[in-house]
Amino acid sequence: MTRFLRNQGWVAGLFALFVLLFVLTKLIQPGYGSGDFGSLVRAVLPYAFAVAAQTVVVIAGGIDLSVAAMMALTSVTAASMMNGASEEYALFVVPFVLAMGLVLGALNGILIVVTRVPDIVVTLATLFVLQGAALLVLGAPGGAAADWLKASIVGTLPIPGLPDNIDAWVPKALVLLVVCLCIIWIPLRRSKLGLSIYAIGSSELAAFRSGVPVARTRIIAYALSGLFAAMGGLALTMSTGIGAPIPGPYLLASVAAVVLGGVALGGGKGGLLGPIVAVFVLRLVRTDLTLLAIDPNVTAIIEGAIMVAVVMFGAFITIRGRPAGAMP
Amino acid sequence: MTSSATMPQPVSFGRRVKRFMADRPLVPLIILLVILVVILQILRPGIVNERWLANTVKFAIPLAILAGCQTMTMLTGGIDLSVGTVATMSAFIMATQIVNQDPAVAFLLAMMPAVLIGLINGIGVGVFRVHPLIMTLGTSLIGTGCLQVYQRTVIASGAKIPDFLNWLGTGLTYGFPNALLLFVPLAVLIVFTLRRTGFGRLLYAVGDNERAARLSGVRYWQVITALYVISSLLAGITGLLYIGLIKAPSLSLAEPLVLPSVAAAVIGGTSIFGGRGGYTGTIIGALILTVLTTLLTILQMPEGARRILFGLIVLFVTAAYLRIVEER
Amino acid sequence: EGKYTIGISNTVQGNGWREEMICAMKAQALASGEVTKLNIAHRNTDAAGQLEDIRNLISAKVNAIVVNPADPAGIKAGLEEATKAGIVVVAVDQAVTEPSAYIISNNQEQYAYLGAKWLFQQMGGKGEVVYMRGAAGASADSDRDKGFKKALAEFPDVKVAQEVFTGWQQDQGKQQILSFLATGAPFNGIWTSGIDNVIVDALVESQAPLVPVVGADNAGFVGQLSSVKGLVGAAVTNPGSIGGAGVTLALQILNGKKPAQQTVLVEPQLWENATEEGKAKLKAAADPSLSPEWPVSISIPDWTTYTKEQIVACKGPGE
Amino acid sequence: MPENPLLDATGVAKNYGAVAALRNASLSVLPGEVHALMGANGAGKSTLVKILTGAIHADAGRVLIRGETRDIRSPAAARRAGLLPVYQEPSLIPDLDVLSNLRLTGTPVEPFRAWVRELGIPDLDLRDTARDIPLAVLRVLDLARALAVEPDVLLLDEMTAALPANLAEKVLEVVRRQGDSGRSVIFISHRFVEISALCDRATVLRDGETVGVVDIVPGVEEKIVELMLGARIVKTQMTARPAGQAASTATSRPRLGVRNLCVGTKLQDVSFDLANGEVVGVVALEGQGQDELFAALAGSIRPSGGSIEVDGQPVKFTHPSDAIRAGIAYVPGDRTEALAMQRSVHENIALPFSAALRKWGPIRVHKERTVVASAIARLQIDTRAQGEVQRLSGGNQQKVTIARWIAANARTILCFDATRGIDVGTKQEIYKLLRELAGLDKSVLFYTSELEEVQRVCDRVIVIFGGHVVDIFPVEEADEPALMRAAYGLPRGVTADVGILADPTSKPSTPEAVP
Ligand SMILES: Nc1ncnc2c1ncn2[C@@H]1O[C@H](COP(=O)(O)OP(=O)(O)OP(=O)(O)O)[C@@H](O)[C@H]1O
Ligand SMILES: Nc1ncnc2c1ncn2[C@@H]1O[C@H](COP(=O)(O)OP(=O)(O)OP(=O)(O)O)[C@@H](O)[C@H]1O
Ligand SMILES: [Mg+2]
Ligand SMILES: [Mg+2]
Repeated sequence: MTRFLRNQGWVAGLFALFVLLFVLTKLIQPGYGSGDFGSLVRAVLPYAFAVAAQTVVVIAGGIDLSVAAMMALTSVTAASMMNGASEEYALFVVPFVLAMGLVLGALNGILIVVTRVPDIVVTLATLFVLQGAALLVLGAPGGAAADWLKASIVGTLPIPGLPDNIDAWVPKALVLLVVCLCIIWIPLRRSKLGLSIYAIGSSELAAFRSGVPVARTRIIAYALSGLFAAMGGLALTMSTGIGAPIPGPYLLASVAAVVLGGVALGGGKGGLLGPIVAVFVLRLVRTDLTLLAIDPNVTAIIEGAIMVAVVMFGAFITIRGRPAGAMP
Repeated sequence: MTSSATMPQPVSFGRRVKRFMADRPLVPLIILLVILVVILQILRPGIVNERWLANTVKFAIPLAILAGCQTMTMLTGGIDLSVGTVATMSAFIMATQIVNQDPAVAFLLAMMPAVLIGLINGIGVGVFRVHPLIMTLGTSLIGTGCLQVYQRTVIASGAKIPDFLNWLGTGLTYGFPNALLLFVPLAVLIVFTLRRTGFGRLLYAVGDNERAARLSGVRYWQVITALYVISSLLAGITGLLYIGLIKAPSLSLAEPLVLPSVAAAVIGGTSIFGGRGGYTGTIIGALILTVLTTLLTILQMPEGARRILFGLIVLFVTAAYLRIVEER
Repeated sequence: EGKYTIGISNTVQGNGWREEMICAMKAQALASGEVTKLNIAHRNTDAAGQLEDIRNLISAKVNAIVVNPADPAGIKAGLEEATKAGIVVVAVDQAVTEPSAYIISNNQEQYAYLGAKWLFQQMGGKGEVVYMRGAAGASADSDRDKGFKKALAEFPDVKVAQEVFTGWQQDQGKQQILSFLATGAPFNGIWTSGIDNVIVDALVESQAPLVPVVGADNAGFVGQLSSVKGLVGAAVTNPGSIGGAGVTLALQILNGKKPAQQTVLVEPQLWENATEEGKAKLKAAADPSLSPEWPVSISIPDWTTYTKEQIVACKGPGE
Repeated sequence: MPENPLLDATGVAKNYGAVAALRNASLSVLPGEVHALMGANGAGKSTLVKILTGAIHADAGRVLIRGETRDIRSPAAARRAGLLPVYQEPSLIPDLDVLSNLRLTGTPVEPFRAWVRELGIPDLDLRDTARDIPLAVLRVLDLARALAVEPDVLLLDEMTAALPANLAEKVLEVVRRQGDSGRSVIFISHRFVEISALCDRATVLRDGETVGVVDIVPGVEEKIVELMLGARIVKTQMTARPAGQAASTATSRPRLGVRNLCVGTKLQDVSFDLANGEVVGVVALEGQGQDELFAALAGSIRPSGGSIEVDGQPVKFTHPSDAIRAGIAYVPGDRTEALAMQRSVHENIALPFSAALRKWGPIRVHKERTVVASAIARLQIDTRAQGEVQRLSGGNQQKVTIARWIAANARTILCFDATRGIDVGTKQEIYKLLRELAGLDKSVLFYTSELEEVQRVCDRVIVIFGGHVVDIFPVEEADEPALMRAAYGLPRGVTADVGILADPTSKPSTPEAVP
């Protein structure tokens, strides 16, 4: 029970931090409004999907270094397929790219299971392979995206019955993010498969002995990671309108947000909400740094310090919160 | 109890070879290395000459030392992503301070950030229990920021590579790179530390089962703090060696070595989860990666294809190595 | 006194050229006396990250944004929003596709063409060239590739012996050239995309023949062109101080002085050490006091007004 | 045999590299039978269970279930075939709560709840995370989970080893009822009392080979021991400790003094002394505060009140190393807590030598090797798989945890259920060892869940109930019924039926049940 509270407490704390930062942002820039919030969400989008991709495998006790490369590959694939094609063609491109992510992710999992090479090495290798493939698809940034796709993350979603001034705070990008994550995560979390993913992350041996098909579960976890990464790739193409073969800074960011979000890197613990809130926090910190016009060289120092401080603080309260006499 | 270990049936030659290699995991790694070199020689006849060997060794040494940092931290279940930044910092500070300072003073100044970052890493990981990945990532961000601020203050004074480092980094004696004079004792020291000192034993024990180590009287924070300081010092020394080799101080000098250093340690058989591995394998791992880079450079292929090949070979090498070493 | 806030967005950090660009922007903003505050977003990221930065700058309500685009097309949406918000947008170093933005740029295609052409002439119009590119997939690299290919087409007897991507990283460039040297394959010239001084070092260290080398105007390489005996080479200017020019252009537009065209190209120059005249130029340009990664052309006539002390101090208004 | 066996395995073999864990094992279980699987540590019992339940694959051998050949490739397949194991190590997923663990294995919740209650844990919260649940309870939950799906064959690997007497008793009752209701149980235990109280037949393994199948009749124990140990025959019945020795220690200054020790709400106002040359037993039911007592004495947790004195000097332990420096070593009950599983036996034993900062330098290899080797010899650790401790059998792992402190020559050893899962032969050795240590003027605090051990090794017994010391016995009075009563918090001298082991009429073939 206390553990349950503690876990949710972490997410709640993060959320409080986000609200605090938001108030701070308002103080720095009184004009910060719904439009700016929309910008924030659009900036969050690729990071959020990268983090979701990382979260699934981390919970399953692994790590996926190929997330950013996978995003690059899916992004260039989408962009080059849509280049010069009709608007309707994009209707086919989107599912195709998602399926591609799923399959390539599953391939990651299969390689890990079959070769028995540590996941960190396998995904490091696939990082290079996917990057290479991205370069073969597009040698330089380019391609295009269907207009309706680009439009689908711009502006707000008019919700009938909601007053306009509240509606303005519901950007389409946020709706898209929530829908995409929930559609996969909520059923997963409730299913036995979801439990199995947590189980293999917590203790592979115990999971195996409990009858969990460990190999299959691991492959599925990586496939889901690939799917989320493909969503991230699409989000990149949607926001920039192009595909870029060089991966952005999403790998380290995803790992950082996963840890900030309360997911143990050993596996088996945490959820998706924490990391997503963590992404919002990190992006908002960046906004504030820009708004404050802080010396750019100092921003790196600040970002690093914040990351370390938050995790240190988390560790600190966990040590304090540990009930006395929990040993041996 | 009684000796029942003897297997009655005669063991086939294949199994004997396998057993032999499993007992000496270095042998298959070396064989893999030789295979790569042979492939190189076939693709470009004549390339494997004295000069090439010297160059390969020269470039493998900095990688191998950084991979030593990873090996030691990985034994405790950690990782040190700040080595790139630390190496860059000491290199840059050395190159800029040598202009106006006594070499000894410049050296001390150059090693200062290494000690500091190592200490912060160690305290963060050992006392506050921040995950090493986040901790070292954070300090490396902070370090990069500091370096940029520092860079601005010294930009007018220019930079110079001390002759000694030049000699150490690029010089040859009887065809052997001078860097070996630094590396061989260092490698022996690391191997000795891991195998034959109390500290080395504690690294394994802490990484394997921290609670068991604690019950045996080991103070975790002491071990971890010492470890990260040592790791940072090694990284600092690598930076000095590397600047002697590259001769161009830049703000991202050693960053590209970070991921390969992790890869070298893992290819060399060190477990990322702690408790298992050693340094000799890592050295071969670093050589393998260096030869592989050369191999791919001289292949006339599109960059994309080259990266794909690199990834596949890394995966294959590790998988083959595991197959050979793994008994059962 | 100053009346404007200028936002700056840059997506490569820890690279001498970009550092100089930022310092030029700061120095020019200070020297102009018209800028109250610079708002600089400067980090390693991609086009999507730059969009984020641009939108943050819009939120910060700056008067103008000077941007070194991560990708010309990828940030179109952000630039459009900025213009709509009444912000003057100036792209430096590389072009952008947003029509409302002003561009003041080094001509990357010309940069490569100029150097490659000179190199091929030095090689006598035939032979093998080592082609050391930048980062695979970067737009500046693909622009330069166009220029290089254009020159190559003019010299049908020149062959590419080896084409590699240095990733604009010194250590990779050095390792690659050393690997190539070890193969013993013949070559008659080296074209680099700015990773130049380590290449000369490698040639000297391994006692390989000193073939003509083309690089950028980085302080280190410019110094080598004068100091390394027997080295024939050329530095093509690619001034990082273009950032200062971008600030000047932005201020001109804010003050109502719009340029005739949306795009202002700064044409690269070539300084070679094969002729006496070129040697003199090099000597004048050389500046050993600069960090070897910094381009020596720290100012652009007509566009920048700061002094060397100012750019080296790297202080913006209000610092 | 009239009936057809439910489960019939023959010629099972399994090699781990050069180690032959099983060479030629066979096992045949009849319907409705409780069948004991016996053997010394490392004989291959656990390995056989793992093979039968698909957790590992045999190199050779044939398994028939109800006369049909079945190739059981995974635990899930074993489940479908009606074989359910409770392994030697808990197999609940540590980070999931109990409910999720049930869902994962498709175990019906209500029967599970009923079994848990029946097994003596009335107040389990299904939302508790497995990691937070004490080892003994976890074992019971494992069993309840297996029972809830009504398996044909239940395989219990040292199920009772980690359980305190009250829980063990419940388990035995339940197991016996399983047999009565026509289901079979394969029961692994090193405790003869349990075997004779429960089982119909026993298969004995030695060095990976089935060396005999015997019916359990009174007096068969000698035969089983003979089969188990082969050449290594040990006299099982050891006389109770000579009385009177304990009294002599009271005069000297106590080695360890505990004064009004409190730990949170778990341990209250505990005071006792431990003299040099004395072995003091601690007896308690599960969760009465004994864990906290040992952890506090070992420096693992900080007491919230009271004081600890060593050689008359008050001490404050902030870390186990403080206790170790004061010569107090702690052997935890859970060996996964004490061992670096991927490291060698040697390194595990030598670990304390390097712990202190001043011992971080070069290791004196030769000296160390002699010390470690003698500790290994002393505890008769089976070193065939010594490269990694995790490959040792459970009992041998347990021995390593003790050997470490014998090698380090600790003056006081806190043994928390140290003989759990150790075969009879070695157990005798350990009793002897502890007495020898006492003879060398060292002192031992000895918590045990096996009450009969108390009289064999201890000089005095402390009984803890509800966090208080409720009684301190001299050894002569500490027979099992008396201890059991005290452990339940009953005053001395009152007779009450406290379960299967104390009830001589429950089964005629339990000569050891009542001493
Ligand atoms: N993974 C492994 N690798 C190598 N050897 C192993 C492995 N697992 C078990 N063994 C060896 O197989 C033998 C039998 O082990 P097993 O666990 O079956 O014994 P056991 O009869 O259950 O003993 P205990 O009573 O001590 O639990 C032991 O010698 C052990 O060291
Ligand atoms: N490296 C080693 N190899 C073998 N045995 C060792 C080693 N280190 C310690 N021992 C043994 O472990 C025991 C405890 O040693 P330790 O030095 O920890 O004792 P101590 O309490 O510090 O004693 P002292 O007060 O004499 O220093 C001794 O019997 C010693 O011989
Ligand atoms: Mg066993
Ligand atoms: Mg001593």
